[in-house]
Amino acid sequence: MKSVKELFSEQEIVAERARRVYVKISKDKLRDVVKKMVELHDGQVYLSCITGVDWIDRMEVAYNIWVLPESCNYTLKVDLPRDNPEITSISDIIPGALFHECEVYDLLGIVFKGNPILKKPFILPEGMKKEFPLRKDYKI
Amino acid sequence: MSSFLGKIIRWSLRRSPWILHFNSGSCNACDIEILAALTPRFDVERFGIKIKASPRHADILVVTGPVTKQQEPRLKRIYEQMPEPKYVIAVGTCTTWGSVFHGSYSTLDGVYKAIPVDVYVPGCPPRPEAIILGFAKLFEKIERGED
Amino acid sequence: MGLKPKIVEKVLSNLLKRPFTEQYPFEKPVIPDGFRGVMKLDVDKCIGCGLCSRDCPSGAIEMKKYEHANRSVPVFHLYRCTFCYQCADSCPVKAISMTPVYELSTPDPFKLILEPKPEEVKPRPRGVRK
Amino acid sequence: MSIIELIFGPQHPALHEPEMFRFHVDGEKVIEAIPRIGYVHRGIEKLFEQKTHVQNIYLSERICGICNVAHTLTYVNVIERAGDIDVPPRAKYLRVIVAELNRLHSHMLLLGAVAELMGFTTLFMLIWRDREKIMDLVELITGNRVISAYNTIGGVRRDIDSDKADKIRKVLLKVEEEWKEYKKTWMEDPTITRRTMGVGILKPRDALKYCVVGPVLRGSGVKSDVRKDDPYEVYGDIPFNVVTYDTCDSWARYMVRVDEILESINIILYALDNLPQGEIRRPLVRRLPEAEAFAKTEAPRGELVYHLYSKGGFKPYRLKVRTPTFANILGATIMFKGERIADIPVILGSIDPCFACEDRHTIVDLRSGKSFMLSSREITRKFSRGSKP
Repeated sequence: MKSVKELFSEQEIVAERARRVYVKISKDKLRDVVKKMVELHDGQVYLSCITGVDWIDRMEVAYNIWVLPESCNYTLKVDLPRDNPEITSISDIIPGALFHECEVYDLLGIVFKGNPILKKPFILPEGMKKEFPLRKDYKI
Repeated sequence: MSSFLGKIIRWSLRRSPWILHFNSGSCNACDIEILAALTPRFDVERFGIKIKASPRHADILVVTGPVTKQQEPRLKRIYEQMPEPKYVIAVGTCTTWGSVFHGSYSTLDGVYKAIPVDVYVPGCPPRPEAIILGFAKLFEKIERGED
Repeated sequence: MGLKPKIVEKVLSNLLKRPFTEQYPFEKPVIPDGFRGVMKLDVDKCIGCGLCSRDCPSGAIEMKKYEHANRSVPVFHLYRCTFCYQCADSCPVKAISMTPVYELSTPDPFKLILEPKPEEVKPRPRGVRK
Repeated sequence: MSIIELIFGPQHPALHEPEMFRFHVDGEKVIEAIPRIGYVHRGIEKLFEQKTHVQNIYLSERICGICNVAHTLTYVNVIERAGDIDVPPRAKYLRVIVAELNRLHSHMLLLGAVAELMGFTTLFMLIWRDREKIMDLVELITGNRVISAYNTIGGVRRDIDSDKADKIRKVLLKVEEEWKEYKKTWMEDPTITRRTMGVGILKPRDALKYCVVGPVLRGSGVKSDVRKDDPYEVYGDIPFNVVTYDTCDSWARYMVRVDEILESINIILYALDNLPQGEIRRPLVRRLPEAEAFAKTEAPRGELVYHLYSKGGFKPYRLKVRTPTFANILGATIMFKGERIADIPVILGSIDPCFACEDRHTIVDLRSGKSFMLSSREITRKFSRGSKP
């Protein structure tokens, strides 16, 4: 196997543009895929950002991982139920994910199991302990 | 303060006010213009203005930014720590109304909601000259004896 | 010693040169063309479409209705303005232009409102297109 | 000796980057650094969803005033990717010129401030004097010294004529000459080298693991530059080098910036020489189709990421911004471990957080509970006596 792209099946790849690959994978497969991505290129990958989106009927977490040798950005999208959004942390594979996960938890309330510093508030003001401002039902 | 002592204090303030710069959540543009006002080209030290690191040494508080809710208690605390008489200059448009951040869940939209302000310097960011003019306006106010 | 002769040379030569400092309150600086200062509205050109108000990122422009002339004209709240000039860009008739005025420092910013006087706002001629 | 907690902060400007560091120190040595960020959280990502695409250009600009061009550039890039808007070639070149001027001023700002922090005030004054020339150029092109409001969806807002081009060329050649001199100072002067060399080590493997970006990553010897790896605008056509240093310390990270200043000057000069003729902007597109786009650019502080979800219409559905310092802060906590208190400002400076934060630190003695305040310069002075050769 030479390219990260071969890790995914045809159905999983949602869209492809120049140096961008958008992939939709299941929650259970995520850790496995990230681990393989890191191993494949001997650690020459870094996490650009984790985007959380509230789609009202579901939550989406998108991991944007830049693969240096391939010069390509992989967006791994995972769908989560909205009433109990929970996913296993990848911070033990890529420690750089620590803060990104905290941020998503703070703003959207997606729980990353296994993240040692997950807490609220992380970037929000002290008073906002229970609010998730980036959810669509949050009114200013 | 109309006593003789008050006059002396005002005179000395006019001659060499020490400022404290506090960033209450601005985008940094006003901050670098304040810094630029201290460097060779604009050089506010011509007027005896000197930037200090501690609020206990400062006479004038220079605030930038729309005041985030996180910074609000810190801003108030710093203001309380400054010795009397104290003055506040608010630099930048966001200090009056929040400008583009107006209506955000985590800003106060205006320094005046946290502490009293003496002079505003609108601009986004204002030129260093406008900041110097802000100081001049404040000196006028001090000389008139207003608090 | 690690003294860099070049730096020392520079420091010494600066001693002999004219000061770099601008003597601001006594000498006004030269403002380049196109400096984004306070805006100017050409009331006669304005068609009252409200595009400037819609595109303003900080809500600094309000459309004010002048009953006697039966038209709306933008009012600029300078204490909210970020001087980005998107209003001038959006304006279909180029009624907003820039001036190099930047000295706005004031103890009372909420009075900084650019509002055309009622007598400046004349009714627009009907049926005439330029 | 007992472990003392030292609080560092909490003033800090840009979007997510304001921070307070809690250092656990044993004597002189830092054992652990715990950042608390969010002091300047202004809820910008929520505001994005309430404003239109056009208004958002100016909101994104005010995430960080220092690298404002990088922010608008990434923002218009992400919109153009989502809406398939093409940009005239002249506008692309002009965007590069202004973006590189922005990088110049940002790097000079940092290097000057750091020089002052290390007690080299002469260099600080000299660098900031040169920086004013760059600010004048920015003002000449864009109409304001700092916030440029230059990029717009589908092009740029102002053109430059040959007079302005000549002036830029003339000033830049002068600045380049000066910077070659300053580079020697940064490489050789003991005031700088003794304070920065071997301080704040971040090994390449750690750098990748902790996902640091920009000059911090390049200072660790990893050849990664968004301008080269993922060329946007016309960076693919412009020849330039990716600067890397492999000593992995603070000095390497500063030297990357010094060299990048020289590279940036060359990029601008090349772009001016090859500036194509033609229009500078397309008609403004206010409405986007349903789309998703991901754009990144090389801001002065490193990779800047915008991730846009659009459901169609005038407003974005979700716009995620990842600013470079947010990524670098975690790397900084690794650098601090095992270093002296006196080196904290130098190391924190080497990741280039926006610098105004550095002015107020509190030291709390856990044993007595007494707290007192010191500025970074006082800290430097207080703790550097006798602690460094």
